[in-house]
Amino acid sequence: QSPEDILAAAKAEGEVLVYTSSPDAEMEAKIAAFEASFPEIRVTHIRLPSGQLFTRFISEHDAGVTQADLLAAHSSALFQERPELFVPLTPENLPVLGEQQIIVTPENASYQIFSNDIQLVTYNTDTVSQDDLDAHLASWEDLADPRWKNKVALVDPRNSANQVSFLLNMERLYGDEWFTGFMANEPEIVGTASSASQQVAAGAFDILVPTIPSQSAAVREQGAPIGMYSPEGLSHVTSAGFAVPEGAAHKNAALVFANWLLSPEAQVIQCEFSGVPNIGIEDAACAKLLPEEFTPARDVIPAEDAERVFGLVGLQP
Amino acid sequence: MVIAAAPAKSPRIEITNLVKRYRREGGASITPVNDISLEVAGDELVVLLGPSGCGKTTLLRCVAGLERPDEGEIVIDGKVVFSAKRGIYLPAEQRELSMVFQSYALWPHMTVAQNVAYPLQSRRAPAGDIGARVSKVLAMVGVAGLEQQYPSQISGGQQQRVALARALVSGSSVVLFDEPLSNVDAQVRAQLRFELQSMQRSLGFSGLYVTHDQTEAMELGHRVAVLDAGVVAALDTPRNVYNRPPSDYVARFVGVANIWPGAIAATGPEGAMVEGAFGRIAVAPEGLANVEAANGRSVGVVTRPENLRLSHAASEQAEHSSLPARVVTQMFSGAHTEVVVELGGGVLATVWVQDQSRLEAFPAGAEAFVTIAHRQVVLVPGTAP
Amino acid sequence: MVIAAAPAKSPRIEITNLVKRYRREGGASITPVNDISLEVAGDELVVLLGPSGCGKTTLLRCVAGLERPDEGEIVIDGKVVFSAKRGIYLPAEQRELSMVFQSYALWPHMTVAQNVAYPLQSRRAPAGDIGARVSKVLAMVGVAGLEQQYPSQISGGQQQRVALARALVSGSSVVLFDEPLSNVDAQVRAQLRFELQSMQRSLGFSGLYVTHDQTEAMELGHRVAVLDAGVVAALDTPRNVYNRPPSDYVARFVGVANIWPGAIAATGPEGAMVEGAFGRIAVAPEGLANVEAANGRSVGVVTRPENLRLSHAASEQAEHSSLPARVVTQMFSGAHTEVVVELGGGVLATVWVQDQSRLEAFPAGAEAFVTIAHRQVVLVPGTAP
Amino acid sequence: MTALVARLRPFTLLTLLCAALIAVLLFYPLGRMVHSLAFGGTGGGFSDALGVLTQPWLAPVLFNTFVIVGSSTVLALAIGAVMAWGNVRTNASIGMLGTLLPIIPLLIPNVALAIGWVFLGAPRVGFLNGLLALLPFGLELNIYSWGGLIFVYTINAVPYVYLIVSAALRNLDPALEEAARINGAAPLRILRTVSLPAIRPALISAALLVTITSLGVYSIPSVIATTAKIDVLTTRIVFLLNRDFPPKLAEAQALGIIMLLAVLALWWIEVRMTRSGKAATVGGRATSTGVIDLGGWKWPFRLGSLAYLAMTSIVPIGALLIVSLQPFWTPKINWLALNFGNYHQALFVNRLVSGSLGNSLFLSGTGAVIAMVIAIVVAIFSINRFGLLSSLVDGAIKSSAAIPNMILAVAFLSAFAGAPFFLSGTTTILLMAFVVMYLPPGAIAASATVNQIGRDLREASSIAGAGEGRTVRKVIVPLAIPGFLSGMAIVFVHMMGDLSAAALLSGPNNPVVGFAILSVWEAGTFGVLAALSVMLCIINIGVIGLIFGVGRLFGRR
Ligand SMILES: Nc1ncnc2c1ncn2[C@@H]1O[C@H](COP(=O)(O)OP(=O)(O)OP(=O)(O)O)[C@@H](O)[C@H]1O
Ligand SMILES: Nc1ncnc2c1ncn2[C@@H]1O[C@H](COP(=O)(O)OP(=O)(O)OP(=O)(O)O)[C@@H](O)[C@H]1O
Ligand SMILES: [Mg+2]
Ligand SMILES: [Mg+2]
Repeated sequence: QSPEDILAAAKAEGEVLVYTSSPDAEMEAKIAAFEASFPEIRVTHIRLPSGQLFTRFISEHDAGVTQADLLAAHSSALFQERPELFVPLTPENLPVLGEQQIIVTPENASYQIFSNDIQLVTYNTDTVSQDDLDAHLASWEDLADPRWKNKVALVDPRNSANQVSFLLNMERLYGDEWFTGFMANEPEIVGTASSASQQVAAGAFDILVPTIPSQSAAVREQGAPIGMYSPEGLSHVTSAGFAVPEGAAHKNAALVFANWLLSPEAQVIQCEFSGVPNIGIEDAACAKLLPEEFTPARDVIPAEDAERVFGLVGLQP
Repeated sequence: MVIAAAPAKSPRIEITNLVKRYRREGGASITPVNDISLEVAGDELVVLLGPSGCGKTTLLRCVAGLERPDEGEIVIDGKVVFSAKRGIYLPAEQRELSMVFQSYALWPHMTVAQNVAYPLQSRRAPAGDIGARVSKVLAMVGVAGLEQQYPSQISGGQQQRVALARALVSGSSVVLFDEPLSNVDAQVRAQLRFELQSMQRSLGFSGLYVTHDQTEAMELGHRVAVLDAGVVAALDTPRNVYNRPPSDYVARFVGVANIWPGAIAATGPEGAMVEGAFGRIAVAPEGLANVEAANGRSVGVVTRPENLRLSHAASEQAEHSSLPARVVTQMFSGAHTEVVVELGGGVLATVWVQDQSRLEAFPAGAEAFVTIAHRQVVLVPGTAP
Repeated sequence: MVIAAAPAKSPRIEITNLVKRYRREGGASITPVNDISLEVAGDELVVLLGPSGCGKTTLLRCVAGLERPDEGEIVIDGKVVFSAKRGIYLPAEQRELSMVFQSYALWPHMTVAQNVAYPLQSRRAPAGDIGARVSKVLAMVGVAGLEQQYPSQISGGQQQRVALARALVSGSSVVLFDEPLSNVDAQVRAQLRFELQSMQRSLGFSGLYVTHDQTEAMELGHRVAVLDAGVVAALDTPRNVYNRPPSDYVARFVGVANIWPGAIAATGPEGAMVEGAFGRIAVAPEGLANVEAANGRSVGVVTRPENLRLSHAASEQAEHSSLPARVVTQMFSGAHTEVVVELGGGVLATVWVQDQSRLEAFPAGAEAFVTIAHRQVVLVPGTAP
Repeated sequence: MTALVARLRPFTLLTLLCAALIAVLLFYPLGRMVHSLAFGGTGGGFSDALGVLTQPWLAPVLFNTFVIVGSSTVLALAIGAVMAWGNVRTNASIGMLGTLLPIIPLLIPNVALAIGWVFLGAPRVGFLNGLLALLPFGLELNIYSWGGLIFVYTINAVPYVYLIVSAALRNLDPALEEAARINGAAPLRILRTVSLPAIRPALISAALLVTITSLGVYSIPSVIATTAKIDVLTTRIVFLLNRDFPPKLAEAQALGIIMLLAVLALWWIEVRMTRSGKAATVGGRATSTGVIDLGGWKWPFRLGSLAYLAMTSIVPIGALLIVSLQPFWTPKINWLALNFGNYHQALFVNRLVSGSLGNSLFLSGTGAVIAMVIAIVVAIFSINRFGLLSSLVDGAIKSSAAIPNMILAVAFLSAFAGAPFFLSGTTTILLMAFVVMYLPPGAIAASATVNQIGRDLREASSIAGAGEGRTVRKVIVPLAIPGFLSGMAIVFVHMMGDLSAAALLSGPNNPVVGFAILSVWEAGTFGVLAALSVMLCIINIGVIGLIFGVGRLFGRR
């Protein structure tokens, strides 16, 4: 099947249903651009948190239906655990793989990464000065600095593997002792990063870790006193990937849309909504690129590891 | 052309060996209907008399189909509506009878008129008729004008009459009355008794009628059933039950009775002579029907207070017995004055005196004679001393 | 040392010019208590008689403090508990009286014993006493043994007696009874009347007592108040109200009365002679108390059925009047048989015959004389013809 | 045979139909899920489920849940019952205000209620703390605490109690209270010894309702309990389902079964209580319609309940309103900067208008009606029959509340998404799930009122020749309408605020409001969430007002 065949078939199919965990606004912007280029293909989407997205997909799969033509999630756990459910992605069916330089590569061929995020510190620009940051948060290790006692919030790692991965990396870099110092700062545990960033804006705490820019994009846009800051020592990168289910009704259209998602046009839109592109690209909109050295977040984490770090931050597993 | 319905040959209601038990709080069990058999003929009204708690309401509820009896059989209009053996149990709404509830059971969310119209509507009477029939029956029970009131806005007696109207409006052939007039005044009660009788004559219905009012029982009942703890203690015409009670229980329960313990001293063709602490008393033969007339047999002597006469001298007439007595107290109660006297051996007797002018002659403490005709004395079996 | 309390000098209950209005559904207004004034002395029981819906319950509720009257004043034990003018309104819980509700109002979630113990508990009787007092009063009303039952598990009459027990247990000095015995049988009723009287003698309480039972009214009431649509139509001792009713309304309401329209034909020191369609009847002077004894004045002639005698010949005695009559019907009602006769001009009269043996002589259609002594005739004001 | 046919009266048929519906909607999906867990796929579902019991976190989680749900239930019962009594049975009533105000917390989506209280009571930055800081005592509220959590659970629960208890009190024969007054009981004693005990079954129903809703609440603990480091069952279940792939369904279900046991125990008590006949019913001897005069207590009582109502409805709504007008949440209110930006955002950017509002109203309206019809039919059926069938159906529709909604949604997907139904993403599957998930509160409310109708009133109707259907239409429903409407209101509001069913079941073309809430909560701002909540609250008030308004037409007694 040549790319032309796929495109022709896609136009015949005429539509794609995407299960995505991206914010609505971002998704709508992408769809608008895509439909402008491919007026024959209509894209609809359902937005869900990654966990529920997978649950929904897998339950439907078990019931014998495949609604989604494309999954686009901020976790690759499903793709890693059940690669057999997805169409292997190759330069043949996804030409962009051959055309562009893919920065973060997937664990297997069942999916591709289309967006990355570097985990940062969210801070309140009213109560934390640049000097504070320089003096007390030069490196991630400084989260244990007494400057942040009662001022730091940690996103509940029990909600997502990305957070666990972050803590595991902190453990790897700084050892158990670092946690003793960090816990002495009595970090507040907060439910979700996006709600906690607003509490940062309100002044409930000074800094919040680990966060990615999209989680506070909306409040920052409203002019809230919030900044993002990247300490030294760990570039922990979380990724979003897509995959095309084997049984998808509009497989070709899905492939066309997936292919487009990795195109420079789509990646620029991606940048506008925060997120770091996964192809080599030079564009004013995409000022932020991945550093030379970074640590990809793990989406599949053994239970023992997870339980160990929960214990380190004083949580029941 | 109207063809007159053939008169019902079988009884309207046939109750056979009915038993109903309840479980009391605490585990004990109680049998308010204990093997009762009773037949009610077409257009007959049987009055149920009995002390409070003896099972009258329970019996009615069994007949109505509101309670599932434990044993026995009930046949209404030839149709078996309940049979323990054959496992038949027809629910209340299919038995086509009416009932006046002791608790009224008026629907609080319906006006008086709506309450009364309900049975007609659910039995699908032509809609045009309903209004007129409701007004008619409400007028009959004397609450015309209250049509638009809700039950909480009318008095207790008015509510009770609405409940009665609701039971009568549909003209069922079987009507169960559970103390339907207990909360209305004597005058209205008399009036309603009259209406019930004339309704029965014109429409015809059979029924069981529970009441605690003697007059009601005597006047309305074609027959009276006296219940004693779930068992029928007497079942006969009012007159027979009153005049010839089979037991002291029945005598005491129907009307007011003096019952003196004694023993038969002599028997003969003109009756018997009974002796007791109170003295000697002659009994006519018809008074012996319910006892074994053998000498020495202990009996209860039943006299009615309205048949006793107070006098200063003993009666000379042969059929009269005169017993010496002392007046204990007088109690005015309208139509008569109740005089309680003490006979020999401390036996008390109640005498009703109608002529108030004679009362002055018998103040408390006065000596007197109590006189009774031998035809007005009835014997009931006595308990062993 | 115990100092005997001084006997209450003022009346226990003083009701002055009380008015209570209700608004009917539809907008009409009704005045069930219309300017009533009434005093109840210490340890006096006043019986309220009146047709259903005349305002008895409403009056009781006003006294109890459950209803706020529109006008007037109520004083209990010298304390003003309600005064429209002075804006005083003491709520029920502060009036320290007891009441038997017409609807019983037993608490469904409490056992019989708990229901009866409640007044003691809320009046803080010593806990040790409560059990004994509850048992005692339950035994008195004849429902001992039902202590642990819930109200839904006992019969209607039993419930009513529990309600009575609850009102009596705390020994309040004022007790309001709203048809407390309507659902119990005659025998128990007589028994309870007796208990009430002896309780009143030993403990002493004043009260208002609503009943539809003549005997109850006559025996229990120190005085009887007959209500007519919110107004007191008569207030006197039972004997006076019965013997000398001030109006035909009262005569008709207390006991059974024959009331014949007539006009005074002649008056003299021995009384008066009244003429009407029924014939001529002599009235003794005491029968004239409630009418203006002037010739030609139209009056109602009141006679009681128990005072009329049926005979085949007219009486010869001077004080007797004999009226020719024809028997219409006989109705057996226990202690007496009711004979309805037609006098002259189609006027009906009810005669009670006690001696059943005499009834055969007066079958329906028979000609007879109705005889009455002039002392047993009372005149009431007649309506203009 | 004829006997059997005779017994299958129309109403019984209707009930069997409802039972069948429940069986299809509840037992079929759950059965399938359990089956596939145990035998399908990875297998070993049962041993996984058992594994939960040995987890070290289980005991503390159960303890926390017990303490929070238990104490908030007790508090809510006390507050709700006393307020209902004051408003329905005494002269301290505050009229319409008293009917609507207490249920306001019910009308605010749970997320928003929790966040509203974070706005108010967060340490340092809560609005109330800002006010308290002006006082000299150095008081500070901390919503992230046991007290705060129980407080929010309580005010969330009070409306349920209020609705059920006030419906029951409206039917209470005033003579019972009058008898207590005559016997010298002061108002509070009447409340304690007569009014409340006489409606004990309604109180138990309210407790059951509150317990199952509180057990199932996720938004409140997820907003408050995480920071307070208090784990409860629902947050734990969400961890199990969402953190890893594959979701730990078996374990989550095991927790669900623990909840189920608690609910079944309460349900059993409810059934026993209501059948004993030891509680007040609407009787056939009508008495007065009087209310209790509280005398000197009238004004203190009024002020107290007004204060409570202000505290629990006006204050949090005020906080939501302020935040909805702020560009972003800040305790320093800049009155000049307030604007409607968030409303614009909520309405036009977050798809609230693009059909989801209409969809939600339609689904919740239809769903509430269907659920209430089933609830009412089952409730009426089980007052007359004490058979196994009625118990089974009654128990099933009430205890299904114990199954976490997420799990139910998954079960629905596996049962109905594919062959032979192919309902995936349709409005039908969503409606079915709504009915099953939110039927229990309706069922509890329905049986609470139906049980209050005196037996003699039903019997009188049968005697009058009315079949079961007629008795239901003419006697039971008119008398029970206040309770039915309360149940309907509760069900409707639940459906409007649903987050879990929608997430898994709705398709791209039938979004519901829950979607909007979810996505704003996930990635939006508090301001938009507040705006959304304020609007939802207004819509809910409108609908509830309508429901009660219609009820008033029928409710004439
Ligand atoms: N809440 C109310 N609203 C309107 N009218 C009422 C109300 N309560 C009673 N009434 C009317 O007031 C009148 C008097 O009622 P009340 O209950 O005092 O009568 P009663 O004398 O006790 O009668 P009964 O012997 O039947 O119990 C009746 O006509 C009744 O219809
Ligand atoms: N549901 C029940 N559970 C247990 N016992 C009951 C129940 N209903 C009635 N009883 C008992 O059964 C007996 C008969 O009751 P029933 O109501 O038939 O009496 P009744 O003859 O109608 O009395 P009354 O004249 O007082 O109305 C009573 O002793 C009562 O306590
Ligand atoms: Mg009875
Ligand atoms: Mg009355």
